[in-house]
Amino acid sequence: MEEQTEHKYLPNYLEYRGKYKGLAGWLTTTDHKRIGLLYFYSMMVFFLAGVVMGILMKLELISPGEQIMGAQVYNGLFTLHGLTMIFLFVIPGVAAVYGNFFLPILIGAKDVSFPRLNLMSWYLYIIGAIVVLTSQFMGDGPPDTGWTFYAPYSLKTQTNVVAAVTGAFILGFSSILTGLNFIVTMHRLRAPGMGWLRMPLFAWALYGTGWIQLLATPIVGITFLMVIAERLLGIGFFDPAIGGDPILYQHLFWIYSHPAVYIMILPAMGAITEIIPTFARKTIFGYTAIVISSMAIAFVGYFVWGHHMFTSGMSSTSRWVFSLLTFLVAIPSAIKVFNWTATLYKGSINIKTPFLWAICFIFVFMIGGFSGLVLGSLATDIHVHDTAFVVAHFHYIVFGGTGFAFFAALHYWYPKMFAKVYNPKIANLGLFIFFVGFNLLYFPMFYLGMIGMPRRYYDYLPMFHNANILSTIGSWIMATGLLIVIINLVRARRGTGKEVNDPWDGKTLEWTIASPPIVENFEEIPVVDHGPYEY
Amino acid sequence: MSDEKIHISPYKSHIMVLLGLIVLTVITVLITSVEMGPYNTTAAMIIASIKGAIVLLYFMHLRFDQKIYGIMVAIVVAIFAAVIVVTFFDYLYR
Amino acid sequence: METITTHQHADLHRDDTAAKLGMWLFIFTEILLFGGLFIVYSVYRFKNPVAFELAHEELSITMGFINTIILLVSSATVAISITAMQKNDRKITLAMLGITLLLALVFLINKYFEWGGKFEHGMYPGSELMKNLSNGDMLFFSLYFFMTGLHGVHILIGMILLGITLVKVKTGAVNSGKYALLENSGLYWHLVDLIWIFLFPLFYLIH
Amino acid sequence: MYSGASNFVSATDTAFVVVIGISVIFLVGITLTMLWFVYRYNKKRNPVATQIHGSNTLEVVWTVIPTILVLVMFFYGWAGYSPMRNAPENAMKIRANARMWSWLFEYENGIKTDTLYVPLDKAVALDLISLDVIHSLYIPAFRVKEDMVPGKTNKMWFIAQKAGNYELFCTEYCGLSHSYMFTEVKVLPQPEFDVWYARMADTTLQKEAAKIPGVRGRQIVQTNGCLACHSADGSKLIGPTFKGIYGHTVVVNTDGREREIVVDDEYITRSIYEPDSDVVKGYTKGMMISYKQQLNDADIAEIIEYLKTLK
Ligand code: HEA
Ligand code: HEA
Ligand code: HEC
Ligand code: CUA
Ligand SMILES: [Cu+2]
Repeated sequence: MEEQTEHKYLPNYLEYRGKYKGLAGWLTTTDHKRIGLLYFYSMMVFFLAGVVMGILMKLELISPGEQIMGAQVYNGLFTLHGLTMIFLFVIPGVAAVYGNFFLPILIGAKDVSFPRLNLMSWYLYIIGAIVVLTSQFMGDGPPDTGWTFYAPYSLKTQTNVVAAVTGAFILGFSSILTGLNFIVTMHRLRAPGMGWLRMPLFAWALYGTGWIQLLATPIVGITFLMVIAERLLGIGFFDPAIGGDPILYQHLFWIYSHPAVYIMILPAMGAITEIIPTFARKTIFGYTAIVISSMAIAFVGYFVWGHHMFTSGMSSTSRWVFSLLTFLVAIPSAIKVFNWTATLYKGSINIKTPFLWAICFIFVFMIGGFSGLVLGSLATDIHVHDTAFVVAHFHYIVFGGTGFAFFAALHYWYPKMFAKVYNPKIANLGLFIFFVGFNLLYFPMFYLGMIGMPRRYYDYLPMFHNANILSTIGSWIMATGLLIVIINLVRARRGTGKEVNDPWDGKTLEWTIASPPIVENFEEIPVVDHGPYEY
Repeated sequence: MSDEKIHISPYKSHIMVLLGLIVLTVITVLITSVEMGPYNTTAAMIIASIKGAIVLLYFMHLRFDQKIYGIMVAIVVAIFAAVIVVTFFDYLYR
Repeated sequence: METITTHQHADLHRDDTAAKLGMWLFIFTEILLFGGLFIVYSVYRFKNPVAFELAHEELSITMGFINTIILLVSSATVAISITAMQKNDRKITLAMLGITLLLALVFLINKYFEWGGKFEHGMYPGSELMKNLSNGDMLFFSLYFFMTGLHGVHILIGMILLGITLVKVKTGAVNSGKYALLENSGLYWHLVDLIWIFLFPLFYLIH
Repeated sequence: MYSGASNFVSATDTAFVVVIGISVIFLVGITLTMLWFVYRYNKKRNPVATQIHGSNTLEVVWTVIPTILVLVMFFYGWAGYSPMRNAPENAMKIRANARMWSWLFEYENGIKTDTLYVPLDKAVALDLISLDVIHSLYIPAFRVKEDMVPGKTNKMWFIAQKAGNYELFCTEYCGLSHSYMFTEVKVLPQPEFDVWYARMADTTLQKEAAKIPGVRGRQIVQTNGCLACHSADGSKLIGPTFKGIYGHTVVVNTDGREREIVVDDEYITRSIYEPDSDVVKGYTKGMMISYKQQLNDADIAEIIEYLKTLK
């Protein structure tokens, strides 16, 4: 389908007709940009569904006692919310949408190395999602284990755990194949002259991410297979009644799921690293340091999984080893924050919506990261483990980090992707409301955790009431903000096109080509003779 | 198109490698049938690792390919080994 | 590494090095897939050393040994088939691939009898006998069935890959100028062998 | 903060102060710097950017300083935590049993309660035992928490330093009523505790109670956490209500077949020893675990007496 058209006029990727037209054309496309958009649209659907579940949970928690649902529904809801947000939104997240769309462009390639495999990854993603969703309607009811599927509860509960776990397994494969594809692409398809140290930092982030996807995901895959075998065939691995060790399940789960949090955040950091120099009109501060820190996060992040298990009954030795390693993995994140800040120094800052999102990202990411330090420290984690504090931490860093970066990137690359311009005033207003709501929603949870409110609580004691009210109100404010942001973008998409090849005066390769990009991106493969951010 | 220069291993070398692997297999079986306490497992694993290395280097061609593949394999094996070690910080000291 | 930076090819559809790199990366994934099981194995063996040692006596070393040899030979035949292809000797390539497939089949048949023997004794996942085993034995056999089963699945996948390759060699779609598929299926097959090299001592040769 | 309710509070809260303190300084510092840069180097104020590619000195500085700081944080965290691992020899031992969704504390003299009573200023060591899935025992005021893993006995200890009542939560998600798996710790001064301890151990009292039909049974049902799933007032919880249960006809599922059965002594005994053999229609199998280990025939006889009173 990618045969080079002979005509002078090169159709852009949106209007290009391959073998099929319309929807079929999209569903059979191997164009990395279209695949990026396929991910984008499907992901937005799941994200909004997850968001509505979040809102419903907050509504339930507005005061003690039953408000709008029973305990079983609530338990099913946070499980599905966690599964959706983690496996369907933030793990593919920035990498699958913007990585697919921009990685080949950023390194001066026509596509990824394996375009058909790329499409297959998307199909696996959709199939996985469907399987996860069927768990809601088939069998004995929605799974109610939490997204962590801890044994032995996940082996005992009557609910439809198998479907959910199978879905997650398939999603894992989708993620592995995407990572594999990106790594090979970066090894093979960099434009002439683009040495490794001339790659844009977003690409580097994806490179680190790819390796984590490749080396961590199979561990959780096999763990899920064992859970399935145990439930269906009765061959025992984790059930203590037959000598299994539930803590081993936790090890295996977190061997993946901790690195997975870096799968979520690394591409997000990469996107921010693209945005900051563009709007500071200045080359990035400490390119090499950022490259090294990306790889260091990927590497050290592999060995800190035990910090989720400080109270599980692990040996004391493991506990302090994991605590120490956890603190070490914070350093590369710190390096990035410092380099971003330093990039602003003596810049010529052009305050635009993507830049504002990036600044907000850094702020909430820091709060999330610092609360991570509280969790990494042994004595304090003992107190706040499995409380609302943890919930606040990961919403700050997952939603605040990856989520904010997702929207930052969307506002940054929107003109390139669609050749449309959104209304910046409304966008900024939406961001402002979103930001206020976000903090009002999650900050009280830090307090709740400190005074001892456990997580996954459908009901709570009156002593936790006040902060919960604040938090619920925050969720409404935030919903308003997000609604404004989304409506603004949808309206822009519907609006008329503009000639916006380089609206921000960016320096990376995507700004040298047309908006929307033509089918194979470049009329002629560029030859690169300088670093990525030469202003 | 592959842009690497092609190294063709002669048939004979494959046969030699195979013989070597078979001999090592026989040795493992023999060794594990003598009583050596905990060293049995160690010996078996060392031999298995040697066999694995041979397969990687010759059958899987690492020895003749670009270095990058070898480096990657080494890193992957090292990470995996480290994961086992770190896991055992728990089980050894419980 | 700078040497491989400038190889953007006009023809996007044919990049054998990329295909090979991709296969290697996939192999890493597979290694870690089994790696997870090796972690489980080592932990449970560490916790139940005696039970594991006794339970392994239920398994036949001879069977395991034969299967090991079969896989080693089949690995060699695949390697030879690649050499033959490089030397443009299609006959030997085809013969060697055929032998490999045959050996793979023998491996599976062997496995079938091995498992079948266990099943006959009432020893299969979820059976009454298995439920009544002591904890350590139970874990040993759960792992045995799961790991060899998963390995068996990989044998099947490998056979499919080699089968496709064989057909393509026959039709000439895979030839001495273009044999990435053969190389990559070969790599995959070696992986299957590699894993067995570790499974064999861990299940059959515990002492 | 620093309430001093247990011997671990001060070290833990110190760790909080250290980690959060350093964090807030950095958070405020970096945020202000960022805002200042955005203001000072705005396009309007600074139309032309100065290109700076980086500085190795700075990179080293901001690698080394945070490294030192996190090591400090690590140290405080570890220092606050490590005493939690070693209970003194002379600590009072209590077995803490958790099951879906209730607690049972067993003392050395055989007392069983669903509320944790501990003496003031005395080391208490808990053996944490779970009968079904993972639970976690959490006393926020004491800054202690440890999971209760089936098949493995975890340990916890503390010295309560202030008399009073404190919340005790289950913090590991354990199914439907996880959020109701809540009880209290009552810290009593030693003399009061001793009185309680002796009174509870006094079997004559229990015998006394046993004279009134159902009273002893009610105690058993309460301490064994049956009421987490079975109501006494007719409302439907996870299990069927106990109200009017005795003599009543129920539809049960036995090995896949439905049949009607009258609730009598034998059926109740079976329901308690092998809950999965007859599963009441409309309820899920596997929820209730067998109480063979915890209850004997005499206990069940008392329970039946109690159930008879619930008309
Ligand atoms: C995007 C995902 C993401 C990211 C990036 C992180 C990052 C970090 N996380 Fe988080 N975490 C989660 C997602 C994430 N986490 C999730 C989803 C859970 C809950 C899972 C569940 O149970 O359901 C969790 C849970 C979790 C726990 C377990 C809590 C518990 O259950 O008891 C811990 C414990 O150590 C932890 C620690 C950390 C640390 C130390 C970092 C560090 O990487 C943070 C580093 C960043 C900074 C430190 C800020 C920037 C630095 C500076 C501004 C410079 C100054 C710095 C210093 C002076 C050091 N996290
Ligand atoms: C990317 C990850 C992500 C994101 C974005 C979110 C988003 C939200 N989460 Fe999150 N959450 C998780 C990941 C995430 N969550 C995970 C992993 C868990 C753990 C699960 C587990 O324990 O297993 C969790 C658990 C969790 C809990 C804890 C459950 C418990 O422990 O008892 C709660 C409680 O309030 C919650 C709330 C919310 C809310 C209100 C949002 C909302 O997004 C808030 C913002 C709301 C909006 C922005 C609304 C926008 C509005 C519209 C688009 C219009 C349509 C809306 C309406 C018509 C109402 N989540
Ligand atoms: C975890 C929740 C749970 C706990 C705790 C629990 N049960 Fe049950 N119980 C159930 C459920 C669910 C059923 C219905 C399904 C079944 O029959 O197994 C049930 C059924 C029963 C029945 C049969 C009821 C009928 O209507 O036929 C009896 C009697 C009973 N339980 C007694 C007890 C006693 C006594 C205890 C405490 C020692 C107890 N249960 C603790 C969940 C529980
Ligand atoms: Cu018990 Cu939660
Ligand atoms: Cu983590």
